[in-house]
Amino acid sequence: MNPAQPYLFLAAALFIIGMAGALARRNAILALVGIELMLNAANLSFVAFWRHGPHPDPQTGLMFALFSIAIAGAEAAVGLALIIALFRHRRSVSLEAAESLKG
Amino acid sequence: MTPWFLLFGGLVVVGALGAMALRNPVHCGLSLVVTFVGLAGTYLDLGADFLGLAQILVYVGAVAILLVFVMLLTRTGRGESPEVRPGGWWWGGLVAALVAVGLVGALASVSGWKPRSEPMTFPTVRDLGVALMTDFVLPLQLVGVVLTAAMIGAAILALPERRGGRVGRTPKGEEPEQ
Amino acid sequence: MLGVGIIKGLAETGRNFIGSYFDRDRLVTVEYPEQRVPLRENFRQFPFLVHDGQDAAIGLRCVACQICEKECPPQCIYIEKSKDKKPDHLGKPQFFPAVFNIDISVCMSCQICVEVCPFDAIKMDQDFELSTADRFGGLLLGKTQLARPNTHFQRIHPREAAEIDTRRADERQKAEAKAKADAEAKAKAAAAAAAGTAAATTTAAVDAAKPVGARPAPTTVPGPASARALPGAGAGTVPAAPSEPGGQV
Amino acid sequence: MLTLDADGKQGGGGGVDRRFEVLPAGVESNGEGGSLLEISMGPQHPSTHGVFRMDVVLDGETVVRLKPVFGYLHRNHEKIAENASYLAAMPYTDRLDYFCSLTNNWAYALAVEKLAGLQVPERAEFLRVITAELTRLQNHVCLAGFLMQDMGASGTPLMYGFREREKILDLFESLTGARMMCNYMRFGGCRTDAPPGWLEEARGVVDRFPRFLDEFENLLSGNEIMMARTQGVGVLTRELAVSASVTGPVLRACGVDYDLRKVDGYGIYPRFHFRVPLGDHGDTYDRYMIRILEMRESLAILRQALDQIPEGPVIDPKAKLRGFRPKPGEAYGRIEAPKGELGFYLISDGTANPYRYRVRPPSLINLTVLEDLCLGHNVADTVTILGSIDIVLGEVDR
Amino acid sequence: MAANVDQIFVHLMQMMVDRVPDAVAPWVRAAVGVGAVLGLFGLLFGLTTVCERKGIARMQNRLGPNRVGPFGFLQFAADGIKSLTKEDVVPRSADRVVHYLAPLALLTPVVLTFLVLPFGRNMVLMHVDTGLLFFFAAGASTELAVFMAGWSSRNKYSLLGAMRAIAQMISYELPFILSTVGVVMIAGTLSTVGIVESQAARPGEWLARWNLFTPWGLAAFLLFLIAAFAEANRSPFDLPEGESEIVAGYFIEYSGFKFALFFMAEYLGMFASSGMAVTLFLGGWTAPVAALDWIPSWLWFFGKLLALIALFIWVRGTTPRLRMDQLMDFAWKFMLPLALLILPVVAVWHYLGGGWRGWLFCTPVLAAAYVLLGRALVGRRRIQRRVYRYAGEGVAS
Repeated sequence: MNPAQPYLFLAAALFIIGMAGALARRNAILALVGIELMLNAANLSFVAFWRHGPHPDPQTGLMFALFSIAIAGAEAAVGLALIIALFRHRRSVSLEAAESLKG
Repeated sequence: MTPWFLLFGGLVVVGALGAMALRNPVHCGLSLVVTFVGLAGTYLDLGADFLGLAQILVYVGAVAILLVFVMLLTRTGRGESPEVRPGGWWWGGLVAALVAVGLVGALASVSGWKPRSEPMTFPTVRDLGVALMTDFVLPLQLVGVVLTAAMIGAAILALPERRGGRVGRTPKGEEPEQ
Repeated sequence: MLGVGIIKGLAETGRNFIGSYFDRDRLVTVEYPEQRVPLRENFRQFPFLVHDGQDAAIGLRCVACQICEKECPPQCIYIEKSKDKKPDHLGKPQFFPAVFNIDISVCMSCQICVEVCPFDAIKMDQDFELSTADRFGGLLLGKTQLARPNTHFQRIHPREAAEIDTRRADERQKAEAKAKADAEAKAKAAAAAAAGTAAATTTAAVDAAKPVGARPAPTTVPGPASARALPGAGAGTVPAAPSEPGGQV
Repeated sequence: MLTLDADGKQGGGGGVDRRFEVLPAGVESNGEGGSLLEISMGPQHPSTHGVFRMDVVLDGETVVRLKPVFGYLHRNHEKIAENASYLAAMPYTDRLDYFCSLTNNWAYALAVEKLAGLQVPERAEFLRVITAELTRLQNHVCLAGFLMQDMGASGTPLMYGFREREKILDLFESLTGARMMCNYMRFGGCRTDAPPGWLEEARGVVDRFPRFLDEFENLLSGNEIMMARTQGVGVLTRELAVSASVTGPVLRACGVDYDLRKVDGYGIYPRFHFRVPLGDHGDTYDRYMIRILEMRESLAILRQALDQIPEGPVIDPKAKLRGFRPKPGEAYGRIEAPKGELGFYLISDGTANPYRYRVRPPSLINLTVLEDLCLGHNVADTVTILGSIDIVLGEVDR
Repeated sequence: MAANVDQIFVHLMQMMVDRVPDAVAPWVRAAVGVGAVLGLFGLLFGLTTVCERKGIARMQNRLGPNRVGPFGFLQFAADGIKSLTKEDVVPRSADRVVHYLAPLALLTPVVLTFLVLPFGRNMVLMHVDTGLLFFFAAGASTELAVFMAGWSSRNKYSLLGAMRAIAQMISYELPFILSTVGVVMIAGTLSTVGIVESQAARPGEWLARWNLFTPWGLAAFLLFLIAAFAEANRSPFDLPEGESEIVAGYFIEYSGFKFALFFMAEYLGMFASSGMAVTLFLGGWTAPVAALDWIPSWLWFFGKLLALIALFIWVRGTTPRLRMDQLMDFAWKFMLPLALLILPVVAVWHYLGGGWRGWLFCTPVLAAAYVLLGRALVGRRRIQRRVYRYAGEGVAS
């Protein structure tokens, strides 16, 4: 049972919950929440490996997590903007309403 | 397996379950914030304090508010559309179970974990700064570009067409027919 | 330049902040129950009935002419005339109000009743701390609650009271002088009559049967004959106002 | 209750270009799916001056419809005055515009004197001018204070204004007996003469007032936030002002040169030299500044009046107090009250009661343009615009 | 002697910690420290409410509360008891859980920000090298609590107030954070203790090296302060509680003690940001002139803190309120560009060595930016005092 495993199990649990939610939810925003959870799960595993991982070079894991937080912020902004645009055209946010390509 | 990990890990799991299972979307958003705080605590526990605080600043400070604002703007939470796809949980649960089996199996069977050669040196903020400016200067600039592009894109998408630019309008500039 | 106006404003409030500790002109507020701002002499609150002497029943100046009742804009004065009369400060018998109510809750202390009263009977008080628990009975002031001695009037409106007192004292002096003149004329007539009795005892008899003068001359001596024993009013021959301490001309 | 319906008044607006067309009543959405927000401000609203309600319909933050609703303070003033004697109506005029009781008295006394042809002695005319200008000072000081209060200046300018107003009210109290309900003027002059030392005290107040005005302007007129919130807000065009018969500082802020003290020259105003400030933009900032400049002019008048006041009787000896029966006829006396042209129209049929007693309320008439000023602005501005028009509900509802 | 007066609280803490077994020592040290800070700032909150009411009263030439206690200084106790005993009304349609959590969610981050403030020489509760980032992370989560309060009371006005408050706090957070980046660049560290030490007077020099004494420091200090006003919803920016417009802000539906909690959170937020302003720009616990070093360090910190609080009160008594759109324009069109401009100016200041050459370059650039941005903000409708004409005369007097 190496030192990083509990954190990896936590990341796995988080990932699974996020994915289950993203798949099950009809509301676009909550799907986005699920995706956020999955992203954070990945982040957690990076930091776990950076802390307990064998590799001597100190920063790569940390740096990657840092950049992924920034990118996740941008992704959330664009995703929500898409949802607003979708709402304006379809008057609802459920994912079923978004299947037609017209308009 | 420090006691802090148990506390923050618990927060994360409870928050994530809440974010996915609660009925009222705004409650989901708030329990998402609990997850973020739990994660930040885990990062601090792992010694990456700059990352933990950045996580709070970015996620709790901005993304969560954005999420909740959009929920209000799009009038969710009034319970018109059923929140869960019919039979959704069954589908989601099945796929999640498969992935879970794969992940846990991989994690449990890992072996041959070489302990660290030299003791762990926690980088100070200055070291992170130096690393950012020397080894990671290219990713830094790219993230800058991506963030600007995302900001402009989000603004154009979100602005209502009436005051917006040419986006989404017929060539003569009238309202697109619904 | 942006912000210069705000800085000037800050300087202004700063000056006022410091000034309020020294400059009496700036800090106008006083801590009311402990310190009180001296009332201005003309300040008027609710009316009150003035009476000379100590006993309101006798000294009340009001003659129930009901002018103020008619002229009062919100009609908040109610007067009932008395049946009998009492002599006023000139000794002339006048009616007096049996009932004189002012509904303080209606009265807006507009002071028109004081202007139109020909007898200086009603004046404006300066008492404004009048909170009562009872809205109906408590604010309907009767004659006894309204009556206040002239000294009170002199204390709250010194200048106005002084004018009125001099005027009344002159009237009383004129009345006294006239009364003395009547008395002497009557005495001379009586002496002449006595001198003439020898000549015409019969005509004198006829004179004596007619009552002396239309009005009973003011008894210079507090004889029991007058309608009601008036210890205070009009008894003294001295022209000074009867028996009030101070308050003279 | 008198409600000026938006449609009823729409025609009267004349050819005035409005940035936002007034939505006909009943339209519920602004065409883009965003529903209109209907809020009712008042009658117990912290910023409406007294019991006054505004039904404001908002599209987002901007006002698209505003219906003033008033009448909460209607006391049947005119019918009461028609059933009472001429003198009994005088104390009620104090309650019309309860900030400026002396100018109300003067307007009523002027009307009755025109009706009955009474002469007013010199000293009484001077006392009337002095008290009227003092009233104008304390009214404008109150207005500036309330306007800043509406903009959120947490009461500082209001308290400075009240501090100066206290001194003026003390003058009224020692002259007339009451601070606000003076009931001082009679037909043919004034009720009492100035007590000894009153004129010196008045001179003292007048001499110290400019220092306060400079402080007030220092604090506010240059303040960027205040300028940003009032310049260009609630612009009243000359045509609309004239056609809606707006009078007083609100009219002069649009640049129309109409001041009754110069136009009618009633009382002894022609003897004094004073100027009439005019604004060019007709927005809230101009209305505020016009009143500040008018205060300085009033001070000039007061200084001249206090210098030239003669001795003599204060009331026309022939004037009868009771049983006053003017000969049948009609008269309209009007003066430049702090809020505008305050007029009294009396018809006498020879009896002790006026046959018809009508008040021209400047506040009510200035209020009719409120909706035109507020269109296109947001809620915060409607409050400021209402404050700048300076209405007092006692006069609006009578 | 001066040294141990300066370190008196450190010795006190040490005495208490020594008496406790080592295993528990860090917990006791933390508990005593947090207890002391909370007690102190709780008392300061009470006294500030009284000083604010008395200060503004005096500015308006009136007396202010003077009935409860000597000169009215027990007024806050009376207010506290009143708010405790008042009935706590929760609207029926409110979302009970979130409604209950909102004041707590607002108060905890604000109290967390006090952990990193250096109250005196080695008197800081949490000495960590990302102190400033911790301050901003805790500060950033207050918006969420404001939203929870506004949304959970299910009331149209409270939601409107909450939206306004959040929009304002977010748009002023950027200048709030960016104005401190200059200081971090010069001090070279994110830890607040490091920043304060970088501003102390060097052994040889007589004048301290406060950031305020530099042109960019002054500009950044003003930006930081104005943004702090906006973050705490105070004075010109107290729009959410714009009582003269739509009724009070997001805490309409709160009464009793929860309302007092909101009130306290606003004041503690004010203390925290003025404490951080003291740390970043006014040299924390350092004396301005080396000669005055004998005065204990914590006295310097609290003196400057009280001075800034007095400024908060002073501005509240003077300025009227900004309108919503003007408030936003001011943040995005004036504060943000100026904050972004300060960064290169600081870089050049650093490489010019910071002497008179630095002044020569930085001041004109900053002054020009200030004037140009001011004119751009005002835009074409010139906002300035007007000259008035009088009837009958063409020219104005």
